[in-house]
Amino acid sequence: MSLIVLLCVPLVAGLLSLVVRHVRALEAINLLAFGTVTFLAVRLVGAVLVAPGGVVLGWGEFLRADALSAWMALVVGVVSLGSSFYAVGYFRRELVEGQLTVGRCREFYRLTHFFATAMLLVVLVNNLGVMWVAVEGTALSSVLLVALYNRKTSLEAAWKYIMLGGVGLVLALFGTVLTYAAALGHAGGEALPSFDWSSMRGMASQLDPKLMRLAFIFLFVGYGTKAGLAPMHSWLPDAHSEAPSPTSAMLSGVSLKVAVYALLRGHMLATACLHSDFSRHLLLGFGLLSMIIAGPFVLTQKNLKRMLAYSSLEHVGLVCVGFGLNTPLTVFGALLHMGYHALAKPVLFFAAGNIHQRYHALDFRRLGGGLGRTMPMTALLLAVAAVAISGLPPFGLFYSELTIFAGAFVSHQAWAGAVALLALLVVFCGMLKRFAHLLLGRPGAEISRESWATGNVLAMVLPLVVLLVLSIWLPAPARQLLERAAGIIGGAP
Amino acid sequence: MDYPAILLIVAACAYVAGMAGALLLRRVGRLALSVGFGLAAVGGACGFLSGVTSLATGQAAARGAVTFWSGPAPNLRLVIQADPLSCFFVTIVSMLGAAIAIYSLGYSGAYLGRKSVGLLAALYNALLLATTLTFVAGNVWVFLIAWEMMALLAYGLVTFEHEDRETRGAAVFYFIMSHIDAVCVMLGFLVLFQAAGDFSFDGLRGVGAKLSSGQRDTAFLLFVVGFGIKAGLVPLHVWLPVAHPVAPSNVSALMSGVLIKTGIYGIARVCFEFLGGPPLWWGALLLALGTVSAVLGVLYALMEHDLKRLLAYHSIENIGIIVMGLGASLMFVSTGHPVLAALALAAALYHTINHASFKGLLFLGAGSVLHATHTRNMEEMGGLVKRMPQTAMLFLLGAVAISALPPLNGFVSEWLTYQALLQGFGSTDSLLRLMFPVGGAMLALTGALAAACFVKAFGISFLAQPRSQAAERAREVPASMRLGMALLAIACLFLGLFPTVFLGWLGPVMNQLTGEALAGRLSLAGGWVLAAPGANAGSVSTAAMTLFGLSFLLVPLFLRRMLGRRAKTVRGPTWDCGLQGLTPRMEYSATGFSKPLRMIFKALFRPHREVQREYEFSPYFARSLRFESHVEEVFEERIYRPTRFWILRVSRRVRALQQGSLQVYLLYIFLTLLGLLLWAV
Amino acid sequence: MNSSPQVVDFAVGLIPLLAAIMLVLQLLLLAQRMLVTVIRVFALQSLLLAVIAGVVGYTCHAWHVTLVAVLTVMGKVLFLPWLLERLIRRVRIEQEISPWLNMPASLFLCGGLTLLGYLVARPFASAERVGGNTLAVAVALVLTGFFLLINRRKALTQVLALLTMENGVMLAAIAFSSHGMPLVVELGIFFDVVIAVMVLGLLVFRIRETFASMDTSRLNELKG
Amino acid sequence: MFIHDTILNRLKRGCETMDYPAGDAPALPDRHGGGLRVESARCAADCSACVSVCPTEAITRASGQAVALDLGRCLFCAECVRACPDRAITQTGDHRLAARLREDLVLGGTGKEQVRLAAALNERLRGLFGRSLKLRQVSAGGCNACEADTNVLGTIGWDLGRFGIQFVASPRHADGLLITGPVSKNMALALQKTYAAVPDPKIVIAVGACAIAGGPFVGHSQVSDGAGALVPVDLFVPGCPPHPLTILDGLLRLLDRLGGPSGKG
Amino acid sequence: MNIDITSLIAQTALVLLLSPLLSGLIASLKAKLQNRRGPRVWQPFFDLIKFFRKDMVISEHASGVFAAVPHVVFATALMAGLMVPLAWVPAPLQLFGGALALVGLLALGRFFLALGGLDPGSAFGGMGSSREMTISAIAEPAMMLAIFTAAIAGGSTNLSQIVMAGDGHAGRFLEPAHTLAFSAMFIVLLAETGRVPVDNPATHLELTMIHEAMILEYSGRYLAMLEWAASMKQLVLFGLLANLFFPFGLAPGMLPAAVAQGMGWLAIKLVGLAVAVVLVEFTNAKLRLFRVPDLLGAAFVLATLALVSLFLFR
Repeated sequence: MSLIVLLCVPLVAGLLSLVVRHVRALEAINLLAFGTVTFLAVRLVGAVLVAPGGVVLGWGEFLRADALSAWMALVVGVVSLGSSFYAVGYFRRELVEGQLTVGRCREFYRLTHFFATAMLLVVLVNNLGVMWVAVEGTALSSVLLVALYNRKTSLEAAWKYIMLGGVGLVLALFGTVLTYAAALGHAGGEALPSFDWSSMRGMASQLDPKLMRLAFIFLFVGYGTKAGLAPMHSWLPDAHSEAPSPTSAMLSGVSLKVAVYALLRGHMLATACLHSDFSRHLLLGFGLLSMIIAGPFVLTQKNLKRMLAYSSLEHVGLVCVGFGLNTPLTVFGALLHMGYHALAKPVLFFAAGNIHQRYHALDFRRLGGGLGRTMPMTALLLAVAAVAISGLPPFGLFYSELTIFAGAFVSHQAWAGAVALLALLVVFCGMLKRFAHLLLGRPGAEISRESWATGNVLAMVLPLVVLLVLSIWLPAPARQLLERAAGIIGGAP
Repeated sequence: MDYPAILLIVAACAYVAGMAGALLLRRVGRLALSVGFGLAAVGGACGFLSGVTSLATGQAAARGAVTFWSGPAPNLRLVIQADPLSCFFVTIVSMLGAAIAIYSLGYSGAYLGRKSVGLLAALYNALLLATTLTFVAGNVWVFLIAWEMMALLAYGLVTFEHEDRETRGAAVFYFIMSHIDAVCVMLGFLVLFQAAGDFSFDGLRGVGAKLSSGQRDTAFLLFVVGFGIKAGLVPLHVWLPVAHPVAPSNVSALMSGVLIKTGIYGIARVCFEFLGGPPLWWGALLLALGTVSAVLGVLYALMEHDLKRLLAYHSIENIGIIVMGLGASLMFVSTGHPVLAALALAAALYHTINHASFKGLLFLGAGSVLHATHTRNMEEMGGLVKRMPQTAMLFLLGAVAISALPPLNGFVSEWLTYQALLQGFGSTDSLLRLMFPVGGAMLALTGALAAACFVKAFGISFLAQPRSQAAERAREVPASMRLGMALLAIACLFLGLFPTVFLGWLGPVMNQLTGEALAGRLSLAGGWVLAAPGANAGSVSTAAMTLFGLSFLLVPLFLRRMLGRRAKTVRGPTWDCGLQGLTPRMEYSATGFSKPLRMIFKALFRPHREVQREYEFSPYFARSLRFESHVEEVFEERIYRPTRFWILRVSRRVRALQQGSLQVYLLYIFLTLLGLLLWAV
Repeated sequence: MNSSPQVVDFAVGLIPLLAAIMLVLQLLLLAQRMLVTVIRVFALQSLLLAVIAGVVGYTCHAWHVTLVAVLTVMGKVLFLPWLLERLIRRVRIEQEISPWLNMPASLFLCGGLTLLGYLVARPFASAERVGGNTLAVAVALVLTGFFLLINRRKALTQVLALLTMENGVMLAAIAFSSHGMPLVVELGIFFDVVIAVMVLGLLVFRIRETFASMDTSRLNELKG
Repeated sequence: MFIHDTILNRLKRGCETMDYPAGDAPALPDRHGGGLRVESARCAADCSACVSVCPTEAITRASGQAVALDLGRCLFCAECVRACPDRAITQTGDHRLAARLREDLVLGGTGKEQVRLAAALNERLRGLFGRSLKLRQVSAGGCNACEADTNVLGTIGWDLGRFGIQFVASPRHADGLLITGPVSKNMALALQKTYAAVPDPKIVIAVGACAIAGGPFVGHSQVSDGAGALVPVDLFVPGCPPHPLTILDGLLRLLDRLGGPSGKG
Repeated sequence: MNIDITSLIAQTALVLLLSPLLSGLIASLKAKLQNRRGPRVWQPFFDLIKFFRKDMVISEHASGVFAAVPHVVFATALMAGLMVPLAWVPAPLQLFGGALALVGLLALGRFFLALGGLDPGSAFGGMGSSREMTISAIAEPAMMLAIFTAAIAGGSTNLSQIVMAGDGHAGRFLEPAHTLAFSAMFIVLLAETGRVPVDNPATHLELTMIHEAMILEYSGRYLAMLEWAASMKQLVLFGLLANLFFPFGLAPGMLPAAVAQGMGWLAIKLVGLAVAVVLVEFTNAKLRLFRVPDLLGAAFVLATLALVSLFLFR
């Protein structure tokens, strides 16, 4: 029952926002919707831990939430809540400065709801086909968000986003069809009872290995493009830097991870069916490739948001490496890393949004230095978030990274851990150099005093506080959830 | 009850309170200053007492690990283990922390109007806490967390005066190098973790035996690189003379005195405890690295005329000496001579605390000079001894100590190192034993060059006439700064005159690392004389030297009473061959002083000098003359700059991957798909 | 209504033929310059797909496959082409500019891709329910559609290339299972395609507004 | 082998220092007529033949008074000896010319026919410098003749070192100044500064006519007519330049090293 | 503490009185070789006494350090004197310092002497200090290696111990290690005491001085203390060289007869060394400053060979 409610809340909010015209009301709907979504997600986590067999079913077999999807739902809820808080202040100032028309703001609020609904559908649906439809839904709803500003660059970004995403999803569809075909091979010609992931997972060993292998390749390239893995990542920096900040926070924070979730479903089937490291090696290889490619781009980056986008590319790469190594320790680390990254990255994008609104530029040369002097609060939060994202101790990312590397070394895949660690180091150096010269020193351009909307403060301070708390004290249920999710990915049913 | 443990907890609480207090009161500059640094001093004092009592009473050896908190990751637990080695290093960090905190009460007054002093005090407290945590870490998690926090906080402090670009650049370079060494150390521990399966130090103890020799050597090399960068061993030292001078002086004192010692702590902990029986070449490598660092460190220091850069290079030299001791000790452990190993280790550890005290004193001295004259350039100083007598005397005491001259502590630790190197000659029969005496000779060269360098540093900065307006107007620094320096001076005197006392306290540490406590074998005649172990080996007593030295002064006094009763003293101009009179510009400058050595070591320095002459009709009647000479920093020019250049060049080349055309991006996906299809089918 | 064996094998024989025609249409698309004809060729291809679906539905008494066929006709043959042509009329552009790879080279490459399609599909011949090598044609359609997407520079042509790839995938779906995929999946896919085309149309229109041309090679400001 | 032969040669030659204060003094060269002896009694009443012929007006004869020959200004050119009709001024061939007081150098008065030999230093100074006297040589614009002759004393023949007398580089180490040259305007300040730089108790020795009274440049605007104008002089050694024997005799007499057995103490 | 008071006082007196005598001896020997009678052997005593009775002129720019320097230099030189076994073994302060302490004390004296040179602010003092520190820095490794060779042969850094160990077999100094170490130490001796090939003590040219330049500004009793300390340092090094490499003839205890014999042997050795030094001075001119490192480099090579030969031939 709770799954349907969880899905319907954002859907209804979306439909409602189609009708409502007043921006203030839209903001309220937005906050309310995502507040309830997060609350329901937390309840879902509780329900999953208690539920028999660790699975909560909804609407018959159609919706299914195991530990992994509950964790993803929670991440979706938190990031959407954060960006909605920030969106309030952000869009009010955009309207005041005339950067956007009221119509565009309405468009933002409406599309965000559909974007969130699609993402929740991806994580909660049981049927692989419908999961593909949901991922397609996320793509469609977010492309117009990217093109919100309707400038030359945002249209270019949107077009590339939809074209590359479209191609990826067509290949993913082909993969899904092939998976279905692999299952058909067993069922003797008549229609398969259900294309649900749980049943597929059950009879995975009887799937046709050759077909499954081909299917996983298409699934990997398809969902890999949506997840922004290395050679297919070209749309990521453009889309994340051109989208309005709340959207790029959601894109970077959670939409990449949702695509990785979809990829994981395929990976679990392939591992169960092929009993070989085929899919694991793909994940590991492309994950490392993403981390290595992110390095040079961050080192010589000229634009703040593009640098944050490449940082997301690197973190997704690390998560894939974690899943690619496929030992309980590394998978636990990867899941934990997803959560921490989802808390830290949005704050960076919100800060970038503030800077963009104040300086009307994102190019480091034009921003100059002395941000600490002109926008002290944003500078402080940016600094703290930067420390968190580069994996320095007080914040959780350091623990999750070290867990992944420890798992790599124990499972005698030391070289993978070493390469990943060096890639992290390169990105760290690039980001440190940029942030140091941005935050410190004497301010270049003359900027008006910084004015603070309550929404902004909440959106930026709250996630960091939560991150710090979670870094120090991980509540027992959360740990149990992650262990069970790791079990699911690792191989237990 | 275990008093040292309580004191340690009190110290930690003091630091946290200091940090919080300084941050809360940061609006009220002076209050934040006194609260922050006051509590830091209290914390330091408690830490010092805890370290000393636990070493002296031997409680440290008995104490086990204590688990406080378990974090999100599976085996992440906060484990604190104050064994003798940790207590020794906690003593150092606390002693220096307290002295510098008192000094900072006066020093950071200069920042009151300009900068947020509360932030400085808070970061200072946090850095002390992180460093103490690094030393008492019980498992790899806590060690790495504290290690990275230390690097982050030190970065915050180094970039405190971030107005000028050079400071920011230096701070970024420092943080990158710190992070590189953190990565190396992490990789090293991960290699160990492979065999140990558990992150706690107890689990890791002696795990080297379980590793294959290839893995053990990789782990060792990773640790040497990682801790080498932090300590500032020569090929990896380039960040030190860049970062320390730009930091506020009290911070650079703390960094030079303690932060680079975390590298030494790491090497000691890993090589002696975790990696099991070391092969001979490990010790030889450390000894060689130490020797090279010592000689090159002091040679480059000689060429500096920026006071703080000079002291930073000297940190490299002294670290070299410490690592020589460690290297020798490792060689003795591998050839099975525990007594000699303990002696070499005692020399190294004793030099660690000595260096912390006199280097801290010298940096605080340099800070006082900077506070009074607002310049670090020795060419613009001079005549400060008459304007800042106490600071000058304290700086002189530090200079004598660092040049390893008899009555003070530098001499004692180098004497111990010499004894270890000398007796090492007979310890093995492989050709490597020649390294000991040659190392001794290089140590002698280093000591003499250090003496030359500090004659220059003290002579040119403090003596003769002031060479600039700033030096002319210099006034003595406030009392708290002098008190801070005086504390360190007292430490130098105590460590110098009564070495046997502290060496006795080092017993448990040596017992922990080399299994031989040398209890009492180092002191003769009731602790007045320091003796090397072994039958009628050499012995020295700085206290007796001082006493006899003073008594010998009676001879000239007696002769003056006898012969020169009516002799009076007249003050007259310095003898100037009858010219109009000596002007300050005619005095010997720092560059001039080091000129002979620059000529002798020309091959290393490759000096470039440039004279620009402005004249109307004939070059011999120049209107103005500009002379500029600089020394080439080999490692920076030959290794670091090209690496940086090539990395950025390749990155720019890779950027071309994302040059905007949608077709190319689609082609990437297409090729990936084709590649996978061909590979998989 | 039980169909006699002849009818069944007649139908079975018909499907590969139709698939082959779809592939030919695809190659035709490659050579096309006029946008309007490109849309019509796509409509024809979708019609063929619908016919195949209808034949399979009829022969195997799978009512939901026929429903899909009907939907395909309504959507891809009628509605989408109408929508795109309306767009062309408002934007008043007709000509496709020179592609990235000249004609003979691209044709040769498409031949190669078709070959690769057959190579990939060969081991699964046994798994096919319908017709000899419809799976091979489907894979070929997808790969050539992909190449077409890369080759063309006009925004609208890229949309159509994407849709042909989607046709290829639907063909594969039909090829594998005489009963097609579960209805909810089919419907989901169909509606997604429709919404996708509408969104793409909107974007093409906006690009045409701001860039005064549909040439996507102009879109290269975001670098590095 | 080079070193071997040199050492053998040196050993063969033995000690070549003269044994002067013990033995007899080396003979003066014939050109050097030694000291002057002025017997004013033998001068004719108004004869002033010698006054006009003296290049540095060393000889003065006020009307009705005895002739006065100032040895300090005399260049020992012996013109007056030749010019004096009745041999009132004669060369005595005596090398002992150094005098402690400026007045002792003025000959001609009754009882002052010849230079009054220099007296030794007072008890305290002799006690101090008796066996160790370090001098700082100041050449105040001289023509280097007196410097050369002072230098000769350092050679192995004269060997000033054996008496404990030594020339040092820094005035701080010195016990006295040995001044040569007429103290030109440029060197006046230098001389005063050098004098100030020497620690007390110190002595000053003026060697040569220039140092005593300006020598051939007496009265010139750029010259301050000898060291006496600037610093208190303890010993005057007349001559232009004075023979090394005269300088040595002056020095030894000053330190009272001449009387008793050779080089006592 | 078991210090032999009589040996302490005796050796103090011996060092204080013997050192000026040694300088006087060297000066008169040099004079004899120059075929002149030269100053009496007691001349340094007269100079010292005179300087003690004279006033002092101190530069106005000089600070407290200027006044402290002579005391430190004097005390360290005398202390070093008491650590070296001269006429009898063991040396009075041998418990409180061995070879390394001796090197350290001499270094401390040199450190303060250099500061004294810099304090008045005259260019000569600065030049002297800079050159003195450079030369001693280059000489230090050679000296340390030579001492190491003797210490390794004798088994300890305690000088008395080395001498006693070496006393047994007279043929010891014929071994290659010892001859090489002796020659290296002899070159270092020339550099440390500022004899001709490195530095000319009797020169008047301030620009060529090294040791003298630093004490240009000193006068009166400070100058006396510095001169005395310089000659004591010379005696220490001569004694070290003599007894370390020719360890025979030292009186075992404080019996008057043995002491007299010891003094005799000491005199012979010192005169021998003095003659050697004077011969070197007599046959060499002063080296250019930048040729001195080559000379000291040669000393370092000799010392290394000594060390290696100790290892090879034993």
